[in-house]
Amino acid sequence: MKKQVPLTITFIVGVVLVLSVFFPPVETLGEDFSLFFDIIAVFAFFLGGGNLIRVHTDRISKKKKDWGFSMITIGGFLIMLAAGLFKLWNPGDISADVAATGSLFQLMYDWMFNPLGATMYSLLAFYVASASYRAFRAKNRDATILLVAAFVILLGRTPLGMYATEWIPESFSLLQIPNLAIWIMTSPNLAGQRAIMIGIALGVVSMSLRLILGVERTHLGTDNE
Amino acid sequence: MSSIGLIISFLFIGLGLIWLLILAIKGREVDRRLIFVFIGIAVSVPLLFKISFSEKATPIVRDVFYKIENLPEGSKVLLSYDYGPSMAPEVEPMSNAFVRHALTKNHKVYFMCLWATGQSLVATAIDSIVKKEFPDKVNGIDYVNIGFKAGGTGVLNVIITDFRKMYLTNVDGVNLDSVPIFNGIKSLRDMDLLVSIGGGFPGVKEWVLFAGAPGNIPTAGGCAAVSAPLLYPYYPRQLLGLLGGIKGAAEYESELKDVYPDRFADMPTPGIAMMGPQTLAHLVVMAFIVIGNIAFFVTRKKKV
Amino acid sequence: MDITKRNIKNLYCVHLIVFLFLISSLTVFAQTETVAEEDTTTIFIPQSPISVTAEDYKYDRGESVVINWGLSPDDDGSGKVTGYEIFRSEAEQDDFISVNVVAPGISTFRDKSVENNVEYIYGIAALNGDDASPMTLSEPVLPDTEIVNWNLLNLFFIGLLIAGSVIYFIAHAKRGKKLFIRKIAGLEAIDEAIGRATEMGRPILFIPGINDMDDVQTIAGITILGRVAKVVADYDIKINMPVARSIVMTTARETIKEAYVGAGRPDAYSDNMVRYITDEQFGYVAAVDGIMVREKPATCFYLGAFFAESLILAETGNSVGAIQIAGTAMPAQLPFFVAACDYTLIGEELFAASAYLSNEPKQLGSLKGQDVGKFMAMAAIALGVISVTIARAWGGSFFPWLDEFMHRLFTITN
Amino acid sequence: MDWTTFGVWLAAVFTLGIISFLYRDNIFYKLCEAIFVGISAGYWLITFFWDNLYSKFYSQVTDPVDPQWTPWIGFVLGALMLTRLFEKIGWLSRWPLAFIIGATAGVYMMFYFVSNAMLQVSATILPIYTGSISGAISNLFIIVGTFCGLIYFFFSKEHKGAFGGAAKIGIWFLMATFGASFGYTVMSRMSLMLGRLDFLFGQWLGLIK
Repeated sequence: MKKQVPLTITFIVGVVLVLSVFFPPVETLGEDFSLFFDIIAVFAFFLGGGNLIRVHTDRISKKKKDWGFSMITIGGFLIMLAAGLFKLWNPGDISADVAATGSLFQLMYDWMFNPLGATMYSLLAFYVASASYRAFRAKNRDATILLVAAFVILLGRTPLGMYATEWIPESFSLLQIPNLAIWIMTSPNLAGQRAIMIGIALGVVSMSLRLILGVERTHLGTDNE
Repeated sequence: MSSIGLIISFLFIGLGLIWLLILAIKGREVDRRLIFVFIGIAVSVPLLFKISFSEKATPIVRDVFYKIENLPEGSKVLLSYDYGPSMAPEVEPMSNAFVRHALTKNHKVYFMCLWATGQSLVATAIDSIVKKEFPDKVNGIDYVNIGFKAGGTGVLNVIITDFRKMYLTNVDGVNLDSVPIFNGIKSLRDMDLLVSIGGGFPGVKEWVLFAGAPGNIPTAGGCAAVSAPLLYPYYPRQLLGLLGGIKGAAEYESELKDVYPDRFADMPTPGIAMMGPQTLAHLVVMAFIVIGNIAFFVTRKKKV
Repeated sequence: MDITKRNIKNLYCVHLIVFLFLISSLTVFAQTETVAEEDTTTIFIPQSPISVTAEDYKYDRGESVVINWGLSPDDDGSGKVTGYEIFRSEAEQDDFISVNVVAPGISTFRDKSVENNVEYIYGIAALNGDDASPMTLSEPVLPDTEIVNWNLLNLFFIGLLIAGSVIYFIAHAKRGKKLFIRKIAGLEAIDEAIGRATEMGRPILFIPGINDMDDVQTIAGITILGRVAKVVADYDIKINMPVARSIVMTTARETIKEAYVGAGRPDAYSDNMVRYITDEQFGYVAAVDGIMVREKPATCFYLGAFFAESLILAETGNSVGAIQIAGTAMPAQLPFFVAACDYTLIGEELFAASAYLSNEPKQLGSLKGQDVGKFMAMAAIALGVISVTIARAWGGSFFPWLDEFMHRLFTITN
Repeated sequence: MDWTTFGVWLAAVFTLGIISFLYRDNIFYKLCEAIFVGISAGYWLITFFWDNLYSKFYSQVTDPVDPQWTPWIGFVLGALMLTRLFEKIGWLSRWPLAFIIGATAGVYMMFYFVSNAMLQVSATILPIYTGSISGAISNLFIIVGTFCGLIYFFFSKEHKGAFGGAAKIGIWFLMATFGASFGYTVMSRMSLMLGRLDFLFGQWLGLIK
């Protein structure tokens, strides 16, 4: 019984939203849903944020390994909360934009949040290199194609590609690396992308139907609590 | 300064790679942290010592360059700045190069933009390049800025038949009929070349679909690297050439320097400068792929 | 002191305003002069458009009106007409505002800026430069809401065909027909990967992507978690699941709990298996990277929606020697997973995974239904390619018609 | 020391702290990680609070002119989410979840079907006869590649014989796609690093201008 009600809700909501596309008076139901979702997400955050605090206070109270860092995490969380809720240092009053220039919230974003995030993102430059060293090896035919395509494109992104293949006559100009790189991007690459995208669409349709019809119900958890 | 840096970095990276190659041939594992060090050096040394490499224009860029180069003097070239500050680092070097090239060839340049954010960028270009580097060029005779009009593709739909239906005046408020450069110009069809810079919407694609193709007007473009693959399919028929990302800008700049070594000796080349670290980093990545494969084949042979 | 300063400023302001006023009146003068000048030149005023009809756009919520008109007799390609201007007024108000200008030769326009249930009248004027013909007016039109969008009939039928085949095979499977499903390498490897964690006595790390439950990829990741958790519960391996979204946290807990209850060991389950980190993409990645290097998981699963973090996670996982199984429907991230992970579920395979692993006839039936959908897509492409090629090369009447039909069939109007 | 200099130093220290992870896990990185997790969780809670709860719910339902009632649905569902905290009625939290799953399935099904299936199929309907050999070859590659790629994804038919051969070609196309996208992305990844180095060398150390 505890599973029947949720399955019915999923079924009704799913069917209504699929069909709403075809009926102009209700065609914006999907937008309403995202509004509801945004509000639900706030409530859920109390569970998530609560979990964050519980995990770290637990570490501190039990003096587990690295408990000092847990204190820093909780401290950062609370300072950011206070800065945003009470709009500390905000040049305007309480109705001002929370991220107004000069507010503590904005300063913490600029000096801490932003450089930390941007640097984490930039680590990709290093990982791209180490991944290509390890992965692009001619182990078999599939891997060789992967390797060759990547190498041609990489070569096309440097002046070397042009210098190396300039001598190829005009009638075979497709074989010049820069042209070859463009051709790979617009022809085989496009074909592969399309196959992946059409496949994904059908996968989503089938997955959605399984969910709506209640064939797939793993996410709903257990009946016997 | 630059050459010392170049020698040091090449020596360092080159010797390092050879050492890695020897390690690989001996079948030893290469610590990933070594790869990190190489990438770090390859990116930061060119940045610190301002090392750059001379680019060689690829056909798709060369087609744009020689279109502007081979048009008879006094041809009418329209530059549309269809981008904002966030895209500027990647495409501004292109628009600057276009302006310099067109004015050097004594073409008449018509500035406009389909993005509201493009207005200030056009103004900057006119102040910092046209007025400073081409002091003899006269506003209204050699170039004109008609600014921004809202409507995107709608603007193109109108000005392909009549400029004056959309633009009564230039940005200075002067009636187009009183602007000499607009004498005998009715619509986009009177232009000899359309160049759109910017990869968003509206951008190069819209210029091709709503102006270049229906009006049969030569159209070229410049765009950010992410949008280039979406535009390649229009080349070479509807789009006579395209500058994709900072690499395209660098190629154009170097072609400009090659053809006009004296005129543009001191020209700032942000595209080429930004490509320096990129090129070195790409070369290092490719070197690693080669070393990785040598290592793979050597160890496989040993196992057999 | 301050007051004097302000006074001086005010004075400047007054001067400025007077100055601007003078300048603007001068420009007005100048403009009237130009107009007077233009009067001496010959002005061509084109003839009005022949007839104007305005109709409610079908099918919408009364948000747009379609206007059609007959071209002005002067619009013969000679350039005497430079465009048409579309005006609109609420009926019985005679207060026309300009809606848009279109190029000559065009005789239709869709005005998307109207309000539902307000009656309008449209007027079209032919233009020649700054001069315009008198407007031709339309009958009043009332934008209205339609109940059914018949424009999407093609979407409805194709959708029905594909959804129908999926549902058919789900229903068909109920009667116990055995279906063949090919092996999917990444899924075959799951047992091996979990077994490895058992041998090594190290935990399993499960990342369901960084999107929330309102992304179907996250749901797919959670359903696979359900299958993985069953094996984990059976072997009593430690599973560690840091998540970036609160709703995903609660759902994942429920899912793992179910697996432990199913295995008959509900007491071995703990909420600590799933914990929330932060909603911030790279903050989450920083924490997960830390967890990886400190706990050294034997196996990492990345199943869900991923963005730039895909490669950061996969490379860090690789550096600690974990077996990695990834799956995502983000085309941009697939190359990185393919390069850095041991097995990758490519796009559609991610959604098929839970059905494949469940081994239930109904779920497997849905995969068969998907295949029928793919077959239909391929058939449509083949038919379309043949018709457009023949139409281009030889013309005739049937193939151009078929080409047009195929084109319409796959075009969504709105 | 003025505040801006302090901010730049702070940002520089954090930048170096994160980069140090490339060498190995260390106390410096742990510190950055702890701060990042804490402040970013706080940041998102604040953003949710003002953007979602305040703007999308509170100001909508208390609008003096035109108060909305629909946001209350979200509010009730959200409140049900919290029943999880109480053991007896915890099962009620599955209702909002069921709602989310149903709505996601419904919305995504139509969205993906239109943008990924219908549009991609119609974009692949290309003429093989284009008047130029290179155009014909390119189109042929796109059509054959899409076709074989789809065959690779077939689940209910064994990859054997001609079908298996086509699936094999499909994999080659997919591999070419992955290689090409990987190679093309390297440049944008490097520019991320350049951005950080530019900050370190330029804004922080003043080595480059």
